[in-house]
Amino acid sequence: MAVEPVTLTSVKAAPNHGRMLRERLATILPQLVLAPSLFATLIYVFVFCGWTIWISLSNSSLLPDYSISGFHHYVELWSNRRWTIAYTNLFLFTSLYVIGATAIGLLLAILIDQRVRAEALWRTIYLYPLAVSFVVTGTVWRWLLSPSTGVERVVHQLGWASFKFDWLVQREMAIYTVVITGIWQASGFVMALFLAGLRSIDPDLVKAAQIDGASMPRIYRRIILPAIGPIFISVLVVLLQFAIKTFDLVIALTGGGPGIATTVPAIYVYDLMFQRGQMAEGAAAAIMILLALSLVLVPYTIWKNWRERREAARG
Amino acid sequence: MYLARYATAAVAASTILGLLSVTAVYAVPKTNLLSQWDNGSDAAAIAKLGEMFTAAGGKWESTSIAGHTANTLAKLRADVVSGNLPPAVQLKGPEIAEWDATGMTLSLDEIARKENWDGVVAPELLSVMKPKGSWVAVPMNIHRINWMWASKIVLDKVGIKEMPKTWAEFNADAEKVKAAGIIPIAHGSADWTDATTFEIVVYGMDIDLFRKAFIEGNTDAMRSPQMVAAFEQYRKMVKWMDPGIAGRAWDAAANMMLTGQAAFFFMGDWSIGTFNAGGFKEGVDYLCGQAPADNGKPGFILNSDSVVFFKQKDADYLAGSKLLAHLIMTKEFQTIFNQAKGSIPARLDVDLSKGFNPCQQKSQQDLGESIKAGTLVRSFAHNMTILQKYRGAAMEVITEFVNTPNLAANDAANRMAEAVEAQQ
Amino acid sequence: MAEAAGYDPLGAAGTWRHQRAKLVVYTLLCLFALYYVLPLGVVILNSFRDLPDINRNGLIGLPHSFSLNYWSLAWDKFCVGGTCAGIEPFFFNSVSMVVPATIISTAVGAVNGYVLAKWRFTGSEVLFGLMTLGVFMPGQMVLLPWARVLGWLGLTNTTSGLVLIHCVQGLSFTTLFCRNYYVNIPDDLIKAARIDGAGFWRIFRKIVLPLSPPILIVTVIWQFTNIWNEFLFAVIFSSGTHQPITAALIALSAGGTSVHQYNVESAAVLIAALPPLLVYVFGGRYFLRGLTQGALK
Amino acid sequence: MASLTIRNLNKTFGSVAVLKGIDLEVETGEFVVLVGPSGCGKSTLLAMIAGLESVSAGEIRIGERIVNGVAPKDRDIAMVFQSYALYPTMTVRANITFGMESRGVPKQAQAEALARVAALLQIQGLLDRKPSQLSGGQRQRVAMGRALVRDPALFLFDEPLSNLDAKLRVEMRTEIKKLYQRLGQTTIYVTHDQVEAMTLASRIAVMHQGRLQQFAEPRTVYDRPANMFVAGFIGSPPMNFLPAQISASGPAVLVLEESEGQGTRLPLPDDVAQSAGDGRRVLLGIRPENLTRYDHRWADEKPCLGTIKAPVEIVEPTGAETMAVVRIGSREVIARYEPDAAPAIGETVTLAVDMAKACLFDPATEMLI
Repeated sequence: MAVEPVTLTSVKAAPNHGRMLRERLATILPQLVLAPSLFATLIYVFVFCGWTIWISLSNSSLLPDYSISGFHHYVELWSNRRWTIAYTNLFLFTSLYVIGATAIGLLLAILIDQRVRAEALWRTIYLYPLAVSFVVTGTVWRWLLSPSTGVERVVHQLGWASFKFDWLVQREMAIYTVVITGIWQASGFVMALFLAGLRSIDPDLVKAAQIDGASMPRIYRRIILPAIGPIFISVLVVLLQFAIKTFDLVIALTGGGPGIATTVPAIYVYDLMFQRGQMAEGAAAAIMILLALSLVLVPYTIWKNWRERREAARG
Repeated sequence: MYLARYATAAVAASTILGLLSVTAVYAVPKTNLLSQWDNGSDAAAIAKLGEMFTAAGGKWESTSIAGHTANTLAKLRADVVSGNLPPAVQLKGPEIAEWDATGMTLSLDEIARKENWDGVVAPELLSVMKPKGSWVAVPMNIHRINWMWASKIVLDKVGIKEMPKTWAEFNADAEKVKAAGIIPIAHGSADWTDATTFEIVVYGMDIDLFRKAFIEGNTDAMRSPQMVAAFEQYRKMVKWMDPGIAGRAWDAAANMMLTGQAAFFFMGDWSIGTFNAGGFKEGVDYLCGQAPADNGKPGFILNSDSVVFFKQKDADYLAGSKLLAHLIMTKEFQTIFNQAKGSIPARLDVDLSKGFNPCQQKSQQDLGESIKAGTLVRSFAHNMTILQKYRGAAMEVITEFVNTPNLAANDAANRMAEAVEAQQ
Repeated sequence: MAEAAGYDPLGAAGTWRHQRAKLVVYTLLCLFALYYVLPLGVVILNSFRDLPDINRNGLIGLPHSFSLNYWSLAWDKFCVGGTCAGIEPFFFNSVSMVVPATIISTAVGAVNGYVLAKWRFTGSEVLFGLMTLGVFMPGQMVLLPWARVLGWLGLTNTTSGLVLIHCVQGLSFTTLFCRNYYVNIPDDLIKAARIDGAGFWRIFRKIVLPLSPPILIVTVIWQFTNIWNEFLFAVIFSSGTHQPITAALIALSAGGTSVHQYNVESAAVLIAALPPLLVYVFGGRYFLRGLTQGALK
Repeated sequence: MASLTIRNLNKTFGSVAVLKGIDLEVETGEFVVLVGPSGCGKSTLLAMIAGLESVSAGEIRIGERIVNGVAPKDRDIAMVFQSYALYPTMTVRANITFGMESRGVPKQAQAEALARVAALLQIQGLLDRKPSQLSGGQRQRVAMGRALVRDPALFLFDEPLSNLDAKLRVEMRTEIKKLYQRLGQTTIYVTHDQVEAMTLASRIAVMHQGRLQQFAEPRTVYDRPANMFVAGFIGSPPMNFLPAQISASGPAVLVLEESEGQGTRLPLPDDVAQSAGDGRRVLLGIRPENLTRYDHRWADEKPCLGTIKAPVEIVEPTGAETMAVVRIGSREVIARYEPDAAPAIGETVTLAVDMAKACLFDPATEMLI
């Protein structure tokens, strides 16, 4: 009887040590697994941003140069006409693009939601632009929109000689061709998001409204659209970040022209940093893009937090 | 037994050592040429260089980056920042001096002395290729910018016997063409094409203005009355273009001239490659002539493509750089490359009588005369003169002028001066 | 049938109104389809027309000539990007970059999403928020920092370098997608498995992964098409014979100082766009399903 | 099989205290039901026993072993979830054997255990189906099977019947009772349904606001609830409460404060009156079944019977019995009638109050006197 406890402890002690370590490891395993991605992403986001801020304050021209020289590149940036055009374009393009893509995407989603035949075909047609590079589609759209090769020429050949569709070459109108093409590319994706939302609505809700005698447009306006409210927010955020990052579309479609009428900030950054050897000013412009982004992101984050807290409060 | 074994081992060892030392002495020349010649005939010309390199026993690789020159320069910067200097890069004009100033470029003086480059290369190029007196770049060709191409069909139809020599003559001829219901000038608008045509105008109207404004970057010259006059002439010309210029590729514009939809076309000699590829013939389908010049002298706006070599740690790449520099300067390559591209060799001692287009032969001849007349200049639009940031700012104003009908010549001149000053 | 469970918004209306409404719906669908299909149609037609036809009749028009030849020329003979081997080598370069990058970023994103949704710890929500910030980084800005990092890692101008970049840049998206999907898996399943003696990895493999196909398909489609079509990094961080397809695509679409062979170029463009197109055509259904089940919330 | 000992257990989420000083001793082979309204902390307590929630303070022992820091899989427990938590991508067979597979039990032993459980729960025919192909009751059986297939120290049930319809719930309740009687395993069972608690438990632990209110046999909890909360929570319809005052002058009586006229007087057992004290204000707690139609014959059988007159406001027949809501003062009180003797609405009835079964509570502390 007296011997037994001794053997028990001695037998147990050895594996206990290894076991404790293993259990410790098991409890922090999730954090360990997350750590490498976290490390990589944080470097990607914060170190790279920090680097750009540093460069924007330096005297870098041809190559990075790390001696700080102050904020004068920001001053120069804002005194540059092309930059103000680019920034104005950004806001004009972004608002039209977001509104247009949302409206068309929603309309398509509602149309497809009417139990149409060959639904998969329609969906594929509307979704495919997202799959093809802008390098390609931008070029093709240039052919289509240019008056000498595109729609205008075809209509002329058909005999309507006074037909005009030359937005691409009109300084004031060219930005709208960028909008048209941008909407063409993104609205299918928006449609998919909305369709996903429409499909997740409780059919009883619509039946109840129909029994209440509401017309279909009214049901959409008062019941269905409010029910997919959160999807609108997702769509907005996705579209906004697309819009602000717009680069290859403009390069392929207008090259920033006619003149400099359709320059956007991303092109400006690229030109200054890489073509013209004005790295610091280019970096300053990149920081301004980030600022524009945060105009979107900060309110979104606040809203999201507020919503999550509200939901948590409701239990 | 022991001895024999030992002997065999010794022989084997010495053989291996011998092999090693052989490879060490005779490095396999390697290179990787970074360029923007990525497509069609350009790519074919570079592929030819690759064949020559391989035939000379080297290992050839090339990286071609399209579109925006910015892509090539971005790639160069990325490589430099990552610490991997590319062995050979297509760079031109002031960029050569800029990158030379970083101290990363490889001096080619030894091979230049051996092959007497100073004696054979066009003198105007020397200061570009030797920014600090030492050869760091190898010129591949000389492009002529101030060409005016004309549609034979249209000129015959309208009754223009001779290519116009001055801007006044040109304006008169253009009016005739317009009266006949044909587009006087074929054009595709982009910043570089708009600037190309404009520099031709400025050069043809006032060569001193060209030197002051576009070579020295003097902003007083940019807002001078002469510049305003040049913008006014340009405005006339823009009105003679069709409304579809924006977004049109330059080769599509060339096609308008070749097929008789338009009369004149201002573009550098690389158009010859396009003409040849389409099977169009000089004297039958199109005519070439020096763009109008009011001083009546032969003139030449020069552009040159060149390759800059960067310092390398790997002996194989050093050997490759020397081999490549040598090959580019051979008459053989200069001939093949320029026949494909429409330009003329950077060496003045190449015979163009065989295999070259008549316009190219004329180009070589005009180059000589222009040097004699003291009218040879480097191209501003093609980045052979002022720094990219000044050039870019000025080009923005020019392309904006073309695309903004109500932008007055006076305002454009002032705006250009201000844009350049803002970058100083 | 799935449809039976849904509602029929038009069903309640009278027959005549019903017919008229259907007509309106299909007319609108067709009009929009035209807007969407037009660019693709133009390129497809051009890839079969000969050059004189295109030059004479314009870039937009029905073919007056027909040949399949340009497709084969584009595949392995056309001169592009400094070689005359067509776009075939570029195509396979892209495949060798896109496939590992897609698989790795999806796999890591799935594990991250699993941790962030099912093994929450103090501060994990904040970390998740920070990770999603990566979605918004403009490419032009991070170009040189990436060059520096690749230089340090010795991955300059290698396919591995591009794979690394696309993985890190894609992580934010994949983590976001997977986390939002996994949040909807009941916690009880995880608890039950823990009581059943399964650990972190076993739960992931046996419980979570078998539930994941919808979201993994969304993630794979998203990553595949984005990486395949990405051109800035593809062009800047590759070299020589390692250049991916987008490098060739730009060469085709950009003006340059050489002659356009629109037919061969159209064929090349179509070949280049084929993989992501196929992914969308065949994965579209699952894409929608994955979205419905909570990829974006 | 093992016992479960919980000492001074606390749980806080941030600044919110969810469990406050829980003490519980469950003996080997006992069936303990944790019952309470939602949010009372019973599920948290169960999760802590399972190891799915960490312990903020206090200790949990399974058998002799303190398991505070032990991972769920090493606690030797089995659990049935409210949602069943069947692995949706696995067959029933795989669901049941998953735990054994995770622990590396040999295939042969797995098959034997599976066969035993399948026979026990009569789910042999379902083994190759997926959970989505099962009915609610079948899912419930599989969930039980997954727990029963092992021989754990402790069974944990987290509201296992709440997702079933009423009829099935009663059936499964009986099944669980049978199983327990057959296996005799130590079981902790969480529910908010007091009927389940009464029918299944060998002891009931009533919880409210993070505290243990009473831990005793079902009969005790029902007859002698420790406080007004327990009294109101256990039993349906709930116990009635009427304010009253003890009068010990003469035979002990309880004077209702809010009855018609000058206070109804109800007889009180002397010992109760003495222990409570003369003149003390109390709350009288009386269950509906002890408040019913007055019958003269009872006067002899029930020594401590009082009567109250009250008007009937609502009559609710339930089949086996009829509930009458009568008004006493400002309060609505529920009385129980035989269906054939049910009163009519508006009628003033005389109710018999069985004071032997009455409970008295302190109005301030709400504790049983």
